[in-house]
Amino acid sequence: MSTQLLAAEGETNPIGLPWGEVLIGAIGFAVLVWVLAKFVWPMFEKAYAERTQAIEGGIAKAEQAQNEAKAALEQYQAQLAGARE
Amino acid sequence: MSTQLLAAEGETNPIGLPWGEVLIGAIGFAVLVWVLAKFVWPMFEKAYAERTQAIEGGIAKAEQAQNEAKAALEQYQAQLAGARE
Amino acid sequence: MSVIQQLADVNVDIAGNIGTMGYGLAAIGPGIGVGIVWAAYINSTARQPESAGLTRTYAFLGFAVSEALALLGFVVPFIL
Amino acid sequence: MSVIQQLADVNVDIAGNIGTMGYGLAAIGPGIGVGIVWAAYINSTARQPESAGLTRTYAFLGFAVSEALALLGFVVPFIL
Amino acid sequence: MSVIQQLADVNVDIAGNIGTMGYGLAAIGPGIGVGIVWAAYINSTARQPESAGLTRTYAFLGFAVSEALALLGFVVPFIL
Amino acid sequence: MSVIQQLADVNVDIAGNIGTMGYGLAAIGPGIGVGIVWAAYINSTARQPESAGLTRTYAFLGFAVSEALALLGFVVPFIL
Amino acid sequence: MSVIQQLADVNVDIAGNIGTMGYGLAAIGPGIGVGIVWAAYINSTARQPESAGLTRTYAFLGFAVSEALALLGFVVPFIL
Amino acid sequence: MSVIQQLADVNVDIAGNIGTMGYGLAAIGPGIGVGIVWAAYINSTARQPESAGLTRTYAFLGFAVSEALALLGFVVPFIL
Amino acid sequence: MSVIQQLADVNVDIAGNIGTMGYGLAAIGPGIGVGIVWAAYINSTARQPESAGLTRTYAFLGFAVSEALALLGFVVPFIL
Amino acid sequence: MSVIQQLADVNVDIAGNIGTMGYGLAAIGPGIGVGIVWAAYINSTARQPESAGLTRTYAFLGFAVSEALALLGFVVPFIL
Amino acid sequence: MSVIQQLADVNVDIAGNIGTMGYGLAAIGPGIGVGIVWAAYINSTARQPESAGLTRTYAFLGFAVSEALALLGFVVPFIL
Amino acid sequence: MVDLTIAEKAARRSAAGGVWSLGHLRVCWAALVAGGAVLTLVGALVDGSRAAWGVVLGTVIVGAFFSFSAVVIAKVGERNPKGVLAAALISYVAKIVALGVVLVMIPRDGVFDTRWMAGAVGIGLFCWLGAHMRYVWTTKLFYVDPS
Amino acid sequence: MNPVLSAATSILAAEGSGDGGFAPPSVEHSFFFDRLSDGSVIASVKAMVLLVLGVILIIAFFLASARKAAVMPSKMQFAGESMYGFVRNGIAIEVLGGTAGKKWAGFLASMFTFVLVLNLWGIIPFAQMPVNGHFAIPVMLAALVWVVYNAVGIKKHGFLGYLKLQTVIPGVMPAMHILLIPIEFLSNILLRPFTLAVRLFANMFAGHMLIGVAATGTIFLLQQGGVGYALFVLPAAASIFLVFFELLICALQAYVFTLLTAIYLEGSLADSH
Repeated sequence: MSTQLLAAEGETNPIGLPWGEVLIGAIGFAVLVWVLAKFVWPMFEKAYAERTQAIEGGIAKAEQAQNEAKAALEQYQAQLAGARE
Repeated sequence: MSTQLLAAEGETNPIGLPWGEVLIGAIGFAVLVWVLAKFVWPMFEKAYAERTQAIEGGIAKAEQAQNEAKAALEQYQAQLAGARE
Repeated sequence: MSVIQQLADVNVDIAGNIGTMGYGLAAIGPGIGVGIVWAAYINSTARQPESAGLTRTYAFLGFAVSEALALLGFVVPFIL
Repeated sequence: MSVIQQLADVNVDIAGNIGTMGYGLAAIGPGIGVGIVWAAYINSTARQPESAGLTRTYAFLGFAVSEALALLGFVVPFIL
Repeated sequence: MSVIQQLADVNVDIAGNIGTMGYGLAAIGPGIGVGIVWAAYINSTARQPESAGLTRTYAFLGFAVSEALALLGFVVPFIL
Repeated sequence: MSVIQQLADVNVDIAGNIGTMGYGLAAIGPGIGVGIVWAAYINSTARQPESAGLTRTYAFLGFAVSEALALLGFVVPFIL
Repeated sequence: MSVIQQLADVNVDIAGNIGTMGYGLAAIGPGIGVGIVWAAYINSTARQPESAGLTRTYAFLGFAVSEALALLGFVVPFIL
Repeated sequence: MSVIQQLADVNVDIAGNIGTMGYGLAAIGPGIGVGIVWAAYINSTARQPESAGLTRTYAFLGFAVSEALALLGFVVPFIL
Repeated sequence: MSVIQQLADVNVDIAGNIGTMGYGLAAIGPGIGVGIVWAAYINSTARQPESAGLTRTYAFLGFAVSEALALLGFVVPFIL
Repeated sequence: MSVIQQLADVNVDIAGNIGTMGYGLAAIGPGIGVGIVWAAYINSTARQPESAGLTRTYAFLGFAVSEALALLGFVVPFIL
Repeated sequence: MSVIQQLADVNVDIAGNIGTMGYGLAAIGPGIGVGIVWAAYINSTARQPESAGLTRTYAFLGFAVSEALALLGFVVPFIL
Repeated sequence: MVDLTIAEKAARRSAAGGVWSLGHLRVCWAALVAGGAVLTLVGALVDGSRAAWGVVLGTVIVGAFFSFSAVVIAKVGERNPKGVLAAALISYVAKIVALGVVLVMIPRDGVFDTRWMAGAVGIGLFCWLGAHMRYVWTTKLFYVDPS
Repeated sequence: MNPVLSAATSILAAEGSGDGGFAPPSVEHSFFFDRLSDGSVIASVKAMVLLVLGVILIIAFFLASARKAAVMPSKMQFAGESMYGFVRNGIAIEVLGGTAGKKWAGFLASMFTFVLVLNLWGIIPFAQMPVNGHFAIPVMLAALVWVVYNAVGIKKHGFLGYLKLQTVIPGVMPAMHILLIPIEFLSNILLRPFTLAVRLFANMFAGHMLIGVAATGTIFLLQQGGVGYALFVLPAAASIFLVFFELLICALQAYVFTLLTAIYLEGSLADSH
């Protein structure tokens, strides 16, 4: 067993595997990539969209709250100014 | 790497410890830890902190503005009450 | 002294590798362990369907680490 | 020195391949494990019939991965 | 060099095929597994008699796949 | 070349057929499995006495298929 | 051609009958099975004392069919 | 006295290392133990999802120490 | 009388140390026992989180004394 | 008649003490038993913390007598 | 015809007494049995502390019967 | 009104045998003796007296094997229902050991033809279990003991 | 057998049909085919190349993702962040707690990515060798973990305090300590790094050998022809399934390694056993 294989090493490529093994490994990996692209990538995209949404939403909400508060403040100050007259 | 050499020697012990591999592995890991700790993780932490700042800080700012507005409202009402007397 | 009286009639014809028995033994535990893990997952999912997503990760984890022990028994004959 | 005194009466007649014992051992665990998985599925389906569809996938998955260990034991004698 | 000093008294009389032990081992797991499957079916039918029809398919399926492992052990000695 | 130096002191005295061990092993699993089946039947009958008639068929079936594995182990040595 | 180079130092001293081992193995499973059956009887009787008469009949049957396997192991060495 | 009558027909072809059986045996217990630990974690997480973080450390710890016994059996043949 | 007709073709190539099997056997029990202990700890912690501190000592204790048996089996080959 | 044609290539290299297997076997039962005892103690303490003092004595007692069986197996090879 | 070419390199070095394995096997059952008995006692005492006196008798009885079997295995090698 | 008579018979059986009825033993012994007699006759005709004695021994072994534990369990169960597990296990171990001794002691070429004995044990086993199963399957059983 | 197919399959196998018997890939074939001299310094050049390549790839990926870390993440940044966040929140902070968790998150995340990428080399075409299947790498990592968790413990509790923490189970009757202290020392100090290394190594090693056996089996059956054409589907399907299983194992072992590191660190930092 080992002599045969060792003799074979000499002729093989620097990656040390017969092309058959490389090919079968590549086919398996291609199937894996296809499945991941089909089922996992959309989940990643969704997660990304949700995350950006959440951040944007959070920032927007914070800004909105700030604006509202500012608007209220201005209104009151305006009223205050009006009342003082 | 020649076939004769391989054929000449016995098999490599799969649980042997080639010190060259240990060394290369250690150097590689050390470089990885150092580079990531120096250039990558702080950036992420900064991004996290900024994000928190942007959202929570924004909300805090909004709250502060709201408090100011409330204070102004109270002041206004107090003045109003005082004016009515 | 050299008294010999032998009436043998031997007919042995055995073959095989002890490594097969090694793998066989190594498959006993994981075979049962994997069964236990999936049984637990089936039971808990049936009872609390909303927990299926939470526990699925651990079902796969338990299955993989238990199965790995048997697959290890598959390669031991190669390195020994 | 050459003292021999032998009174053998051997009559051995054994045959077979150790690989059969390897498969036999490898079938113990999965045999039990598969039983456990299906028992869990039967029990949980009987209790929550509405969960049958949800857990069926996992029953078949658990059965397949446990059974695979025994089938591997079937192949091992050929490659060892 | 030829120093021999042997005082044997052998009397062996063994026969048989290792495949029988292989089958014997292969029958342990399924024997228990089949028992577990039917026990689960009996228990769940007794508790929810209306689920008997639903789970019967799976009881027979579980029994068949577990039993198959033993029957495979019956065939292995012939092809090995 | 003929270098022999042997100091044996053998005293073996074994008899029997490996098939007996095969049957012995094959009886372990069904012995337990049959016990599990009847235990389940006893338990479920005690809890739901009205289900006794419904499950009796399956108790006998489960017992028969589990027991069959042991009886097969009885036959294997003859055909191998 | 007659190249012999042997440096053995054997010292074996075994005795016994394989049939007794087969018998011993065949007694293990039913022994456990018998324990399971009667344990189930005691448990179910403790819970539903009024069902004792009904389940006792089945306990006796389960007990008998489980131990029959051991008895069968008793005769295997004689006919093999 | 020197009566010899021998009609042998031997054909043995066995190979392998006993260490493989050692690993196989060492993998039985951990295989089951790991399965039990993860089954317990799955069940308890499904029932009390809020306890998942608390018990995860112990699930991994229990898995690691049980698995360690099998991994030890992996290297024992090398150091013995 | 001296009729000999022998056509052997032996090719044995076995190696290894029985101590590995000793360790393997010694690891079965503790492997399962450790799993049971941690499973119990996980279950009880999930149900009564406030008892985690109280029972942790005993979880570690039970794990240690069970593991000790396997580690002893690791040492036995060296001192025997 | 004296036809001999033998092409042996034996290469056995086994070592070790059977006592290690004896200890290994003796450790299976106690390894599981100790685990069961402590699991029971952990469970019951978690449920009824006030009973911890009452049952602790019995937990240690059960652990001691179970462990003793394994330690006896440790001593047996020396005195046999 | 008389072609012999033998290159044996036997190096068996096994020591020990099979009686130790006998003890080891005998200790498996009681080791588990003792664990189960004490576990049951601990559980029932924790639940019904007032029943401790009643069940203690049964616990000790079960423990004694279980342990006795192991000690039998301890004695058998001496008298055999 | 067949059902009534069956019910009456069952009630009588339960009442007569006490709680621990061993009614199946009678049926099983009948089937066993019938099978054994036929096989003895066949053995005597085919292989002579050694075969016949072997069949008788085998039949006795089967009957004794099953009856022993059943009687022991019933006797223990009448006094202490919780002791049946111990009784079953102890009687099982006892008869297994006794059987092992018989297995080693029986001479292979004595008065008994061991192959016929083995066959008789196998066939007797099926007779006994078949009768027992039929008994369990056909007997009218009460959900609750009439007492 | 079809001559064209025969030629094709013999090129695929690159080792001739041999003597007809199936020769499974040896350890040499799978792991040590290009060792330097006797392999006592470097047992495989390819593994070292993959290791360095892996380190470069990780660094490049993370530098690219963190180069301009913005409040609104790009996809690249999101990928890097979620990987870091997974280790930081899911492992470090969950196991070690807030302050210690944030302190160790970087180290643990580096370890996770390092182990993961070196594992993944096993299923990537042309690489097809898990670097962690070389015992040296897991041993190096486990030794590092051992040094780190012991050093951290000794720094916090002092040498004797740390030994007491790791070996003494509180609340046990004193006589038991005669048995417990050696066992605890053995399992907490000596066996931990050992099992950490062997678990990772053995899993990757076995996975690679399995894939190799399935692939060579497929080729062998194709070369055999005849019934082999009917049977080759089985090992072919197995080798595709095994790629999925290996992805699971690769990720899992990286996770387990990192999580156990965190648990051991937590054990050293804890105030009581």
